Amino acid sequence: MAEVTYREAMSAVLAEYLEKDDRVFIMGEDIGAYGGSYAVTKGFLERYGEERIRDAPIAESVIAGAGLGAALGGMRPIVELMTINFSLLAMDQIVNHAAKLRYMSGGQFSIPLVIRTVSGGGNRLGAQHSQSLEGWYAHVPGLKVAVPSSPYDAKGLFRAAMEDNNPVLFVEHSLLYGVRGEVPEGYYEVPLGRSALSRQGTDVTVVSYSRMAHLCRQVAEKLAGEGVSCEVVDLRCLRPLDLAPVFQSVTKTHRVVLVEETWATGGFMGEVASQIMTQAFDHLDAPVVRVAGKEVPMPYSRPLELAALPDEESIAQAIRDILA
Amino acid sequence: MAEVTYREAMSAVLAEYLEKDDRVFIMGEDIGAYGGSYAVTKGFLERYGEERIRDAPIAESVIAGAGLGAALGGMRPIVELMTINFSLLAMDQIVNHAAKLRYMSGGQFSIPLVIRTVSGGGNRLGAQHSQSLEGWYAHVPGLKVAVPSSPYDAKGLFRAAMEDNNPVLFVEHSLLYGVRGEVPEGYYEVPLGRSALSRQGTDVTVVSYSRMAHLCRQVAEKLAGEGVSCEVVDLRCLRPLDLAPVFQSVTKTHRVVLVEETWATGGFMGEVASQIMTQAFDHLDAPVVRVAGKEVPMPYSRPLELAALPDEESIAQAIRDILA
Amino acid sequence: MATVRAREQTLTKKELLEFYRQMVLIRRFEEKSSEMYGRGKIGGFLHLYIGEEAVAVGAISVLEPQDYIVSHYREHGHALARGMHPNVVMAELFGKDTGCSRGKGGSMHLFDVSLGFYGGTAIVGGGMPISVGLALASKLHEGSRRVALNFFGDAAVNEGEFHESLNLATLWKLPVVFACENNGYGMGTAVERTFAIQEMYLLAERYGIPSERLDGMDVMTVRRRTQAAVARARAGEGPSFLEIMTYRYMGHSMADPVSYRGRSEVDLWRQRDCIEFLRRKLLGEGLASAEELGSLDAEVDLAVEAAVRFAEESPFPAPEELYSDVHSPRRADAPPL
Amino acid sequence: MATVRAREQTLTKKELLEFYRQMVLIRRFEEKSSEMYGRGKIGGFLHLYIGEEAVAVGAISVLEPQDYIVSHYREHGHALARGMHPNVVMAELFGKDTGCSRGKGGSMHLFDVSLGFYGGTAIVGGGMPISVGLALASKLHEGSRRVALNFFGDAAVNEGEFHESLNLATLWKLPVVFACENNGYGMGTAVERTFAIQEMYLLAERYGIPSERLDGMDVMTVRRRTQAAVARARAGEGPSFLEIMTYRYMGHSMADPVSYRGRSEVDLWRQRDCIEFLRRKLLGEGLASAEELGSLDAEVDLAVEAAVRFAEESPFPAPEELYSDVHSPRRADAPPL
Ligand SMILES: Cc1ncc(C[n+]2csc(CCOP(=O)(O)OP(=O)(O)O)c2C)c(N)n1
Ligand SMILES: Cc1ncc(C[n+]2csc(CCOP(=O)(O)OP(=O)(O)O)c2C)c(N)n1
Ligand SMILES: [Mg+2]
Ligand SMILES: [Mg+2]
Repeated sequence: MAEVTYREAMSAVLAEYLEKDDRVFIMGEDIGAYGGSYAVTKGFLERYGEERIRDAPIAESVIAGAGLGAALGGMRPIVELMTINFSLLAMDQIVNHAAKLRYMSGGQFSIPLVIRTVSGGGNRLGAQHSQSLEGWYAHVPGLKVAVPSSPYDAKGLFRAAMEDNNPVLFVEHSLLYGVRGEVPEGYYEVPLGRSALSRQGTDVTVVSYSRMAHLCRQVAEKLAGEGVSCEVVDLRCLRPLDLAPVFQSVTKTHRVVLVEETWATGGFMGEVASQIMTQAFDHLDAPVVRVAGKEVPMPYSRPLELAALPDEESIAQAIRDILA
Repeated sequence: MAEVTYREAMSAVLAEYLEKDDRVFIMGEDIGAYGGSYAVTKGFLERYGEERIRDAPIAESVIAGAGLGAALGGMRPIVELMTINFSLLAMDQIVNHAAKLRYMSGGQFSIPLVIRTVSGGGNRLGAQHSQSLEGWYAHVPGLKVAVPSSPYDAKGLFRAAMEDNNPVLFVEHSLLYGVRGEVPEGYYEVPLGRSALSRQGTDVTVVSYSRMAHLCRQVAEKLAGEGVSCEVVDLRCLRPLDLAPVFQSVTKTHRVVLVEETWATGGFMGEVASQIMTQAFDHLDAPVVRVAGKEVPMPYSRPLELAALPDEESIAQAIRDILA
Repeated sequence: MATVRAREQTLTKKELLEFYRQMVLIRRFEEKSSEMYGRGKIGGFLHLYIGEEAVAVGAISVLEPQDYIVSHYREHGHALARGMHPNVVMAELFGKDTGCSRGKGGSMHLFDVSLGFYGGTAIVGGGMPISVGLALASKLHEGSRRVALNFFGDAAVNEGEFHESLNLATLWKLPVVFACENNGYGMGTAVERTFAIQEMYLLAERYGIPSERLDGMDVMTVRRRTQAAVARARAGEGPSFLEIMTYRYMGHSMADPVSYRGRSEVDLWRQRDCIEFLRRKLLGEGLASAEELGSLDAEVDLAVEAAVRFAEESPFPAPEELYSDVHSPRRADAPPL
Repeated sequence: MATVRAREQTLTKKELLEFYRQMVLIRRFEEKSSEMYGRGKIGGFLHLYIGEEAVAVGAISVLEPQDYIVSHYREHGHALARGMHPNVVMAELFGKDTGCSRGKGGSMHLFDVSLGFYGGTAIVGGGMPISVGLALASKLHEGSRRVALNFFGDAAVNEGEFHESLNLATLWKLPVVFACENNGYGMGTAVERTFAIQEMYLLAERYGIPSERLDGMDVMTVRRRTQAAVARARAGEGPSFLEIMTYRYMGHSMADPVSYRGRSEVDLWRQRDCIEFLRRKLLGEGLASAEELGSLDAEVDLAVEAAVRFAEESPFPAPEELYSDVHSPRRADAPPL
C-alpha cells in the first residue's frame, strides 16, 4: 500500500471521478487557475479544461444552488465551498433546498451532489475563518455529512459520497492535508454512516472525528506509554450517525471522553453524550466527559488560539482525569 | 394584572421602546404597510412613521447587516427577520459578523442589536417554513438567544434584550401569538439566561422552551389528574443557558424528560442532556428521555405534520413511560 | 383555418382557444382553491394566481417537453399550464397521497419530474440558482437543448441571489430565461418602496443580456416575447430577462387583509383582465362564438369540480409515509459493495 | 506656498508631501510585514497592499474625523492612512496585547473605534451591509453628517450582498461611498472570468447613483473623485460608487504562488507605480527636492523599524484575555435591576 497525504488522496479521488464519468465536474472558487486554496485541484484546469473545472465567481449561494440544479439536471457535480465559514452564505440552498427537494416532491428527485468544504481552526486565521460548523448540517434530515480524518477515509468516504444519490457535505480539515497514511491501490469505499474503531483499548472510550480523531489516536499512542489503554472511535460521518461501536465499547470501558473542535455548548458531541446516556446508561461508571473548543470567537494571537483549541495535552488530561 | 396575548405583549413592548428612545427603530420585511406577517406591528407605520418603521426589501443579509451597522453607529435597531427559515440568508451577518465584531476588535464595540424572528412548525407551511433552528444560534459565542413561551416572558425578555448591549436573537413562535397570559402593568424584566421553574412537582423534571414549554405546562396539568407530579423548567433563553434549576430539580425527581420541536439528532436538548449527565449523574434513576420532532423535512399533509411534531400526547406518553 | 397575426408568429384558432381554456382553468381552479381553503380543506399559505394567468399560459406555451420550469410558491398556474392534471394539483393542496408531491409539498411545493416541473420553492429567490444549475446541466451535457424557464416575483429581484444568478448565467451563457412576474407588490410592500430601480429590466440589461418589459395581461405578447428568449437560449446564446407586468387581484395569501392598496387600483387592472381581453379578441375577430367559449367554460368547471372530488376522495398518505423520501437509494450504476 | 492645481481642488505642498509619506509608509510597512511573516512573527493569512497605496491614501484623505471606514482583509493601508499608528498595527499582526485589536483580530481584523475604523472583515463582501447600516445610523440620527466609506475588492462585487447593499443604500439615500478596489483579480481568478460586466461602475450606475471608473495609481485623482462622492453623501444626496483601478504587485496572500499571471503584466503596472508617479511629479514640478523626499523616506524607515521593535517587545495577551470581550456589559443607561 502506498503512503500518501490526505491532500493527495483527495486529488486522486477527484481525478478518478473526473475520468470515470463525464457528468462529473467541479465548480468552486479558485479551484482552477489558482489550483485550489489548499492545492487539492492543482493542475486540474490544465488537465480537464475549463468546462469541467469551473472557476466560479465569489458567490456561494449560486455556487451551491447551481450545483443542486445541475444535480437535478442529471450531472454529478462536485461543488467546492472554500471553507465552512463561507458556507453560511450558501446555507439556504443547502438546508432549505438541497436537503428538502426530494422529500417535498414526494420522492421524485435524486440529488447526486457532493459539496466539499474545509473546516477547523489552528491556522491563526481568526474568528471568521476558524469555525467547525459541520454539526449544524448534521442536524438536517436530507443531508449526509462526512468528516474524514485520514487519507484512507478521505478517499473511501469520497467515493461513497459520489456513489450516493443524496446531497453530501464532505468536510475536510485544513490541518490534515499534510497528514500521511496508507491507501490501497484498488477500489474500496468507506460507507457513509459507519464509524470506525480506530484503536482498541480497555480503559476508556475516546470518541471524535476529523482532525480531533487524528489527535486522539496520537494521544492514545502516547498514553499507552503511561499504561492507559484507550479505545478510539472515529465517527467519520455525522449524518447518518453510527454510534453502535461506541455503545459496544462502553460496555467494556465504562468511561467515555468526547472530543470535538467546536464550542461545547450546542456542539455535536452533546448529541453523542445524550445518546450514550440513553443506550449505555447502566454501563457508565462516570459521566461522559467532553473536550471542546473554548466558548469564544477564535482569537488570532497565537497563545490565545492555542488555548482555545483542544490539543493533545488537554485531551490526554481529560482521559487521565476520567480514570483518576 | 391584565390578561393579554403574546402578540399584544410584543406589540406593547415594541411600542414602549419606540416611544422611550428615538434611537430605536424597526426594520424588516412587511412590518409597515402590511402590518407585520403576524400583525405584531400593525398600525405602527401610521403611528411612528416611515423613518422608524422601515419596510425593507426582501434581502435578509443586508437587513441583518444594516441592523448591525446601525447598532455600531449608535442606534438601537430592532431587526425583524420574518421567520427563522429565512434567517439562513442572513446567517453570515449574524454569525460571522454580529457575534464576533466585539471580540475581534478587542472589546471596542457594543452591539445593541435585537433581531426578532419566528420559529416553529404546525401551520401546514411545509418543509421550508417550519423549522426550529434557534439551537444553531445558541451554539455561537457572542450571541444571546431568547425563546419566550408566554406573554409575560415575551415582554420581560424583550426588555432585557433591549437593555443588553449585545446582539440578541429573539425567537418568537407563530403558534403562541394567540396565547393569553397575565402581564403586570409596571416595568419588569426577565433576565437573559435565567430559566424559570414554571411548575413545581416531585416525580419528573420536564425541560423545554418556547411553544413546547407551553405544551409541557398543559401536559403537566393534565397529568396531575392522573396523579403524576411534573416539575416543569422553561429555559426561556438558550444562550446564556441556565440549567441550575434543572440540576436542582433532578436531585428531587431523579428523572428528566426533554422536549423540543426540532429534529432530535443535533438538537439543542442533546446539549442539555449532556450537561445533566455531567452535573447530576448520581441523581439520575433513568436515562434522560428526549421528545423531539421526527427526523424528516416537515411534511405538508396534515396527518403527517401532526405525526412529525411533538404534541401533548407524545409528551405525556414519554412522561408516563419514564415513570413506568 | 382562421388565424391571428401576432407580429412574428401565427397562432391558430386552436392554440388561442387552448390559451383561453388554460387561463379559465387556472382562474376557476384558484377560485375553487380559495373556497376549499375557507372550508379548511387546504391549509398553510395559499397564494392565488388570479389575474396573472396570461403569464404562465403564454410563457409556458412555447416550451418543449424536455424543458425545465422552476417556479416559486405562487405556482398553481404554472403547474396547470405545464399540463399537470388539476386532480393531482388539487389533491396536493388537500395534502393527499395522490397529490403531485404525494401530499408532502402542499401549495408551495408542486413538482412533476416527468413534466420537467422543478417546483415550487417557498423561499423568495431560492429557485433562481437552481434554474441556473439546470441550465448548466443542459449546456454541459445536452448542448443547451433543454431550456430552463424560471418564474419569480418582483420582490425576488431584491435578493442577492438575483444578482448572483444573473451574473453566472450570463458569464457562462446558460440556457435560462428569467421571467419576473412583476405584479407591483411583494406581500404588502409596493415595488417602488423596496427597489431602487423601477424598471427592473434595465438592471438586468446591464448584465449584457436581452431584457425587456412586456405586457403580462396579453397572452399573445407574453408568448411572443418568451418565444424569442427561449429560442435564443436553445441556440446557445445564453439567458434573457423578461419583466412581465401583471397584477394579482387577490391578497398575497389568504391571510392578507390587503390594506395597502385601494380598490380602484384593483379595478383598473381588472379592466385589462387577461381572460376578458382574449375573450373579446376571439369574439371580435370571429374566431370563436360565445357558445364555443361557453362550452369551454363549462368543461373547465367540470374539470375543477372533478378535481375537488378527486382530492376529497383520495386518501391521506399512510402514516409510514412520514419517513419515506428523505433519501434516495444508492445510485443504480454505482459499483457493487 | 507652492501648490498643484488638480482640477476641482488645490492641494498644498504640505498635503502632497503627506500623501507621499503615507504611501511610502504603507509600502515599507507591508514589505516589513512580509519579512516578519517569513520569520514566523506573523501568522495566518497576510494580504499585502503593495501597489494600491494611492487608493487608501487618496480616498481617506478627504474624510472628516467623525466619518466611518469599513474595509476588508487587505486593510493595513486603510488603517495606516486613517492614522492608526504603525506600532499598534504591527503589534496586531504579531498578535500582541498592544495591537489595535488587542491581538485578537490579526491582520484581517484591524479596528479602531476612535478613528471610526470598523474593520477588517475576512468575509468577501461582508462589510458592505455594515457600512450601509452605519450610514443609516448617520442619516437617522446625525443628518448624514457622518459618511461611511466602504472599501472592498472587485471580487466582492460578485456576492449577493453587493446588490442588496447598493439597492438599500440607494433606496434610502444613505451617506455611503462604495469604493471598489479593482485590482483585476480575486485570489487567482481574473475579473473577466468571474464577472459578466467588465466595467463594474456601469452596473452600479443602473441603481441610479453616480458611478465612475478612475485611475487608482494617481493619488490626486482618487482624492478628487472621492471628495465629490463624500460631499454628495454628506449633503444628504445618497451613495456613490467608485471603481478604482489598481493592482496588487504581490500575491493574494503570502501563500499564493502567483501562477495565474505573467511577470510582464506586473511590470506594466509597476511602470505606473503610484509612489514613483507622485515622486516624479513632486520633483518635476519643483515642489520637493530629492533630499526632502529622502528624509521622508528615512523617517518612514525609522517608524517601521520602531513598529517592529514595539511589536516585538510587547507582551502577548494574558491567558485570561481569552475570555474577555465576548460580551458587552449591560447598557449604561439601562433601568436598574
Ligand atoms: C427568503 C424569503 N424571505 C421572505 C419570505 C416571505 N415572503 C413570502 S412571499 C414574499 C413576497 C414575495 O413577493 P414577489 O416576489 O413579488 O412575489 P409575489 O408574491 O408578488 O408573486 C415574502 C416577502 C420568503 N418566503 N422567503
Ligand atoms: C465569502 C467569502 N468567500 C470566499 C472567501 C475567500 N477569499 C478571500 S479573499 C478572496 C478574493 C477576494 O478578491 P477581491 O474582492 O478582488 O479583493 P482583493 O483580494 O483582490 O483585494 C476570496 C475568494 C472569503 N474570504 N469570503
Ligand atoms: Mg410581486
Ligand atoms: Mg481583487
